[in-house]
Amino acid sequence: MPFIPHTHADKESMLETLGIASIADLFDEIPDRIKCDSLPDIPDGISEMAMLHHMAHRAQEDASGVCFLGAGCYDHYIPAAVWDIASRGEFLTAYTPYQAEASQGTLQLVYEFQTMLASLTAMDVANASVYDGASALAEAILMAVRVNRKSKSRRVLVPASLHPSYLATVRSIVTHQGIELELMTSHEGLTAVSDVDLENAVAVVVQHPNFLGLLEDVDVLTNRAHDVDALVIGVVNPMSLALLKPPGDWGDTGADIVCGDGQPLGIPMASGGPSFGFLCTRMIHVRQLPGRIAGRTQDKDGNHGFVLTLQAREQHIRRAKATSNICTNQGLLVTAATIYMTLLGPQGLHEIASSCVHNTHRLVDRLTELPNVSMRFATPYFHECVLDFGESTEALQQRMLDNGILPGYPLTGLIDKGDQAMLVCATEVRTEQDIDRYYQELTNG
Amino acid sequence: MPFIPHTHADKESMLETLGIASIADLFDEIPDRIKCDSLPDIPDGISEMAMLHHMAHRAQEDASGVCFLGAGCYDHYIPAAVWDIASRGEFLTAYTPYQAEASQGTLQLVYEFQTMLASLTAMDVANASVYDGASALAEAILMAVRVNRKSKSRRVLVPASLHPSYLATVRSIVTHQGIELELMTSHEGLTAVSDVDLENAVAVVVQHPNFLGLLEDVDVLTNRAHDVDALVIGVVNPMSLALLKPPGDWGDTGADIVCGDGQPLGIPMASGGPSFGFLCTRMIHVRQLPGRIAGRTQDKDGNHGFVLTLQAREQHIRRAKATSNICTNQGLLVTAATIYMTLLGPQGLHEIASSCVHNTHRLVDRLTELPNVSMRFATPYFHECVLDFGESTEALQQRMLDNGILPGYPLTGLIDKGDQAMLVCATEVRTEQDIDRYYQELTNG
Amino acid sequence: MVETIFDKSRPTRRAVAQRVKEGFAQQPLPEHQLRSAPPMLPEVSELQAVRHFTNLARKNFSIDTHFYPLGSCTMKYNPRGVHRAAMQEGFLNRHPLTPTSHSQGVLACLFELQELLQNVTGTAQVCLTPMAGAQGELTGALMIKAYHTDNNDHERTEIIVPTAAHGTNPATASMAGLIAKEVEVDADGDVDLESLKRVVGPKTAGIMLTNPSTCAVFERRIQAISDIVHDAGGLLYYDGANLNAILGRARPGDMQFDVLHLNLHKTFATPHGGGGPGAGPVGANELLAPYLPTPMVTKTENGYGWLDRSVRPKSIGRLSSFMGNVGILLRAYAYSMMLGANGMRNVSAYATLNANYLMKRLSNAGFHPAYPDRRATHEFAISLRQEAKATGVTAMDFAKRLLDYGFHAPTTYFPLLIPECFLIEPTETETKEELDAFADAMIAILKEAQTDPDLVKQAPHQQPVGRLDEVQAVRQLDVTAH
Amino acid sequence: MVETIFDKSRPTRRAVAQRVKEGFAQQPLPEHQLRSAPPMLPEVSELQAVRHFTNLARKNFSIDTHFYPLGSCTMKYNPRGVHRAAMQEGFLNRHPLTPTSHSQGVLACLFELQELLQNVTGTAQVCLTPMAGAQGELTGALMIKAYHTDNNDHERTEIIVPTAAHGTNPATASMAGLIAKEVEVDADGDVDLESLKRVVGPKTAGIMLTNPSTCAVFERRIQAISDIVHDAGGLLYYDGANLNAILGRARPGDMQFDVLHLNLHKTFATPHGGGGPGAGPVGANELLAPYLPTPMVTKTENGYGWLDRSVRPKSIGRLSSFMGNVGILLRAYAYSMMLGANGMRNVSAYATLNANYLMKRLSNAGFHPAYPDRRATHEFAISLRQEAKATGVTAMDFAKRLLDYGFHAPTTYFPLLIPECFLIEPTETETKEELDAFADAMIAILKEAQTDPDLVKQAPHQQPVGRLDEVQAVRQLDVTAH
Ligand SMILES: Cc1ncc(COP(=O)(O)O)c(C=O)c1O
Ligand SMILES: Cc1ncc(COP(=O)(O)O)c(C=O)c1O
Repeated sequence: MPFIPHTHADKESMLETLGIASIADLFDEIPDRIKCDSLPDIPDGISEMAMLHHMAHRAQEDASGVCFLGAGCYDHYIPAAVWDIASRGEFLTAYTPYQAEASQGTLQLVYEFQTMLASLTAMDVANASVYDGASALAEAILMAVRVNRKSKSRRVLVPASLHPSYLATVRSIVTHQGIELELMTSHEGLTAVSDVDLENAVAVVVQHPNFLGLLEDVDVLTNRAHDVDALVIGVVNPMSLALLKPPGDWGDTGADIVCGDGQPLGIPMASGGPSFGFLCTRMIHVRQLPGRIAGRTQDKDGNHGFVLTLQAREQHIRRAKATSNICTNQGLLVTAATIYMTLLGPQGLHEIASSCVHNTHRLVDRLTELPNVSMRFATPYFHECVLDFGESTEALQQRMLDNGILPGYPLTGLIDKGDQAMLVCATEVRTEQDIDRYYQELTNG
Repeated sequence: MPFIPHTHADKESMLETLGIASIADLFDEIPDRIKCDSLPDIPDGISEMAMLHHMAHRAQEDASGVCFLGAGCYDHYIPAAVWDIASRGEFLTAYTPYQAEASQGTLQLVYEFQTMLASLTAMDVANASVYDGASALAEAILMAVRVNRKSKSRRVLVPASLHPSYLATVRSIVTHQGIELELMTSHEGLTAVSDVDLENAVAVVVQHPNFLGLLEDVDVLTNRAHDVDALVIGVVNPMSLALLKPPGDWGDTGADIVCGDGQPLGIPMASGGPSFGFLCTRMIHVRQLPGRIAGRTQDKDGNHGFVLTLQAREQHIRRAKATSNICTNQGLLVTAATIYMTLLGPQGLHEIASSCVHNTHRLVDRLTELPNVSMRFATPYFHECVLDFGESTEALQQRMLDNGILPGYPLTGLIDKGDQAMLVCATEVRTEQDIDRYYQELTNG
Repeated sequence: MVETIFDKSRPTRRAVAQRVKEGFAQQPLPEHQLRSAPPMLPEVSELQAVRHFTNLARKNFSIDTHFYPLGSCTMKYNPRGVHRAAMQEGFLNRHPLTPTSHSQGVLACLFELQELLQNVTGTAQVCLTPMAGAQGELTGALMIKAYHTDNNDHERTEIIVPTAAHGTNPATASMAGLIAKEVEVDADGDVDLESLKRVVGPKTAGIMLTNPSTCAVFERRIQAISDIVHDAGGLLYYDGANLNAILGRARPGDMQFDVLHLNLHKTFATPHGGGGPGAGPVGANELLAPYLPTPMVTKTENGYGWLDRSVRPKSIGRLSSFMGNVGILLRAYAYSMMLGANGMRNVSAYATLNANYLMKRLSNAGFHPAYPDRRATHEFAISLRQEAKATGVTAMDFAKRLLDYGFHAPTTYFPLLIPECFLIEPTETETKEELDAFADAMIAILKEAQTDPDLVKQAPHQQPVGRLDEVQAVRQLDVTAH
Repeated sequence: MVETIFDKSRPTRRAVAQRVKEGFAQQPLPEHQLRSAPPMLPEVSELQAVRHFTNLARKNFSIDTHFYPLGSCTMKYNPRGVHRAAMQEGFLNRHPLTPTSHSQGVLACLFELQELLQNVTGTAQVCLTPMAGAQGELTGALMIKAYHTDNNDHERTEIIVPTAAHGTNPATASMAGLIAKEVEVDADGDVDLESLKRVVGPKTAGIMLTNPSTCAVFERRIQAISDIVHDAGGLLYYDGANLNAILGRARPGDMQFDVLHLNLHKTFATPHGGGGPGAGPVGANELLAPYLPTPMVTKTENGYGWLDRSVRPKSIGRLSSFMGNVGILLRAYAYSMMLGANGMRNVSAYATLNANYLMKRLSNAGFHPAYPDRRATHEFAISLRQEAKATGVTAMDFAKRLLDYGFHAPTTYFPLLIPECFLIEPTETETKEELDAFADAMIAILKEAQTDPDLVKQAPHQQPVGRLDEVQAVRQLDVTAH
């Protein structure tokens, strides 16, 4: 009985206290007809040793090589202290801090996290996480519609250059509340501001850098949206904000809601999850912000302490009228991200972001030395870039993979002539030798 | 300045408090002649990321294959919880518990460790560790000579079948106190009791199982030594004690001092160190036991608590007359071993030991199916066995290595016709497939 | 005084070993896109960071440190081996968009987990992507909606939830664009069938239930409920939060549920992480399986691969950026390998034994189970209403005082219909001694409530802070340090 | 009440997932060799084990949780990256007897560490095997002895140690079969040269010194000492415990020391582990290098390899089962890579700045440095004799009260010659704010000593236990739970 501490004597004495003969008696309220008395297709249990042996084998199968993939998940270096501390039992095996006095560790950490995210995005307030970047955008759109009382419309404008999985997720979730999503067209990879019909939009989504790595004209987009009383939802990579103008400063008055995926902040790629989504906003909208929020308060002796606050927004109080159904969030990842941001600080984060920008530009410069390789778009990009390889990338990708390089994300079906293009990314962990290897493997082809 | 928190402002304000212009002034008592102002042959510092990149590369070079090596260091499975908990900052970064009230974690753990080791060896008391098995034996011999007031002799008998590194270490250390080491001859790998001239011996060392994996006749050896008032020092593998008669029960009255290496108890092989040495003895000898000892006592309210006790034996009090010069010991490994023993319990340890015995016997049975492979010694062995391969093992070893198998420890120079023999070991982590692979690689040769 | 990490921050201080030294003198980004002032992140040394967060950790109760009988949350032991399994480099370094040819290891695990969960729940297909119970619920609600839409049954806009339901159930209904209709629970904790018959009708899209229910009793008339709802054209959704009670003993699929989610972070022992992450896989019978979200994992002769919308046209679509919380799924898979079939059946056996034993000890001591004539399931509710009336000491006060005794409090004031409620879930991984100690503490606190009620009402006394003022926290909102 | 793990033990209980399931029905061992009763190890569940030891950990002060200014121990930050580096599977799974052909990774690290330590100490060769400072000392003493023996100089049986020396120095002398001769320290903390001249002679094997000394001042007349001892035919041993003070600024080799050890767990930031492990590599000049222990690492055109006794015939031999504490050596290597040359020089710079600053703050507040006219080095001593006289509050009381203020106490009552001594070593990794807070606590305690001495004498008040009775611990020896 793995993980069950009962000795035979324990069991007998407990049954005696209960006045029953066997544990089976405890299930006597379950109608016999729906009882099952075995799980024939499930094998016997194995030891931790055997399990880890098996899992080590599985993990080794996936050791795939030098990563030039980005597209929403990034191969950043994570300082050793981050997960050493996040894996402490007290963080790992606590739950939502319902009993504040016994959860000051988690609560203070969340409060500090909120402060960091608010500062990074230049917003007033952040929540304690939602599931991931895609679902964060869905929540942001639902929130925008609740918040924007000026608009009776449910028309939300979304850029064509939005991460395709985000778009798909948003579609699955928000359309059920009668929200209409409308794609804004792109020119040269950028949202074509002049084409956009903003009339009647309740909110406008801006992803920056966009899915193709390009820098949008966030100031113009923000101002134009605000001109017609549409809310601006910024979708950002938090790492980019070490360098780029934060959404709170976009245009004349800044974005209204900011969301994104926290993975670049100390979260392993790990097949894409668990990561966490973040949501920030202005103080005036805080009561429409979904998710947990930690607040600072006092005990009876005037000592500072932290609690979950504004719980009246949440499902366990407000039920059908709650801002969201979210309950379990991504707390452990928030813990890691908070430690990560603390270890890096403003300067460290700035250097990493700069290094990513530098490395990707270096990679692009190098690869475009080759006659058939070119940049697809001419505008400034952050740490991802669409390269045109002048031929179908399918064989090329497989060849590189077999030589231990993940060459980038094929854009087949996502952009015009996407089958010839890949989105490439070189983070701070990529070395000059890695870039060389990419170049060499490409020329070897 | 890695790991140094001082800002420029901090430094300036501290210098101001000190009334000096620069940090260099603080070194003005060092004669200029012996100052050095650079370390020209040492490169510049690198980031944690770069360091780990480098170290990962180095570690990968050493991933050497399926291990059938034993010879004093064993490839046991270590439950994940062991090092997860031992690596907690409070265990990892505390030091010797000089301030008992702020070190109850370490102290209680050591007390529990002592209890476990005493019970495992059937002795009264254990210390909180010495460096490793070899140095533990040296300390045990020095202790025996101090303890055995009946004998004026300094002659200590050591079996020929003792681990060769233990013998070498003991030689380096104990002979400087005028102790004479004398080898007892072996017959068929076992200490030849009848050959031994015990007259005038102050102590007799018994390793069991001995270096060749064989079970000595511990009862007879113990009784014969005690007959002439020599002390018996048992050198044991703690894992074996889950199955084998503990030294405290050897012969009519048991061994007097027991030592060994704790590596089998949850310590990674890690190139042989850090591990820890343990030392156990009878209560009457406790004041001659070197090393830290934790004891239970009370605070003023009668609450139980733990302290370092019998400190008057130690170098920081007794100085030149101390029982040993040991100060820093192997505390962290003791922490791991204590958690390991707790997770396994008596039954778990018994199963692991049995599994090792079983697997090695299985391996031996399998390999000796081959016409040129045979057991060198006919007597019972524990989880290591000397196999004769009927040819020089040099090429064989290299071939196996290149195919990912560490086939055993070559006994060249250590026993008669040692160049044809290897000491093999199959612990609980070796599977039937591993044994098969060994067999196959051997026949492929 | 509590210092935040920002109080420890000093301009230009930093953890130098984390500096990335790369030449990037030239800045290829346009000036107007750049940030003008750096973000106000803490500026501390590495030791300061390590010490700060280590000491924060030490202020938490957790499974690893305390008995944590938080009802409905299944705070069982989270095996360290499972954490190790998922934290291997091969898994951690895998980019989610790595082609399947180089992802067979993780795909094999996910595929086998899908199959295992199908077996355990008695469903036809399982999709692993939902990232927590609530997202699983949303998935289910959307699938029900999609099914009705597919059948041109556009009037089915209502979903039935018991009054005792978890808050996520009605919240999910709203999120899915459905209207939550409440149904009463009777004095024994079962759904009131008359009440159900009243709300059911042509607008009924379905019903959301957990069984055992949030009243912590087994819904005995599940067959009748199923018949009533199905006969009305509605579908049955199973909220898997309480699966720990019946794991391997009764399968939701066999109870006629059409679609369900599991809470892997509960039943499958993945760590709760101070709030998450979780994983809420959804399973469905043949009827609803085509609507499951994407991606799912498939096995073909060429190995494992993804199933996306192109081959699952009826799918409600994607719910996450990539593939949900894969790391949590791997943990659940590893855990289930160690349990095996018998281990799973023992989970429900001993979770139930522990809950019934503790309920018995408390009722022997004079406490009042909410449903005294019912078996406890893996958890049970008691009502402290009489104690509160007699002494003025509320369930909240009891909860706070328990902390001083070294126990995390049970879930309080849920389900809402039980006054001064404690929902107590000991889980199968706790010893009899721990249960006894908890019962003894409850008895001791009851005595304190009678003799020195203020002691309890002012609790906790031995925590890093005294009882915190939640009203002030809302009134004087302070949610960032700057 | 404090419960030991044995109190939690119940017969037949176990952590089932750790069960090794292998068929071993038949028992090939002879009956009379078998144990008759199982050892009394704890029988607990995995959760009980995890919870017990997690909670034990929480009762410790440590660098990761508290300022820990334990003089002579260099309790600096232990980088987590370094721990990670050494805990990689490739290193952990390497069997020590793996042939060199398959060990080039670890051998390269060790070889480079040897070279680095030679550079840092100004020695000709370094051997890495000694497993702590004390074993390094023994190594050095044995090498000195071997050298004299080699020169047929058999009368040199005495080794000189200052009265202020660490206890390991005289204890080492005895272990090496030498007689420790004490030499006085003068009022300024320097070795008294007249006293030295008196003890030195034809029996002198050598002298053991650390510089800075255990009085926490730099031995200014090191040249004179060297001359006196060398002229008498003796050799100089350097105890590297205090290298943090002069790292990269003055090399023991340049001070004419013939042989020395380093404490990697101090200067090179490897974790102290609640008592160990350490590593005490020994370096020697050309004269003594041949006597270094085995094994050492060499580099040839065929790669890295071991040097054993066959090629180092004068070696004093082996000191450990394998190669000493390799895991600690790897940590020191990794740490030194991150520091680089400048980082090392900054270690001594800021360790010294911190100590001098804190000494200044304390002396400004009226405390009494043991050597008020001297610079502090990386640490400094104060004497609380006057405070004790005036208030009855001893150094021990101060130490215990500091715990309540959240600081680990400094080293107390060492060196012995300084009455009511605190040896305070802040290390370079602590902030100015932390030093200020410590000084403030000292000042506050002094005030308490004056106004409410009992408060201090009864301290600590906020630890898991009150002040423990060490006398009882010796009188009623209780060293095992059974
Ligand atoms: C009965 C019930 N349903 C649903 C949920 C929601 O699950 P999650 O928190 O994973 O979103 C919970 C969580 O506590 C629950 O107890
Ligand atoms: C001055 C001095 N010498 C030697 C030692 C002994 O070192 P170790 O504890 O590593 O054996 C110490 C340890 O504290 C010391 O401070």
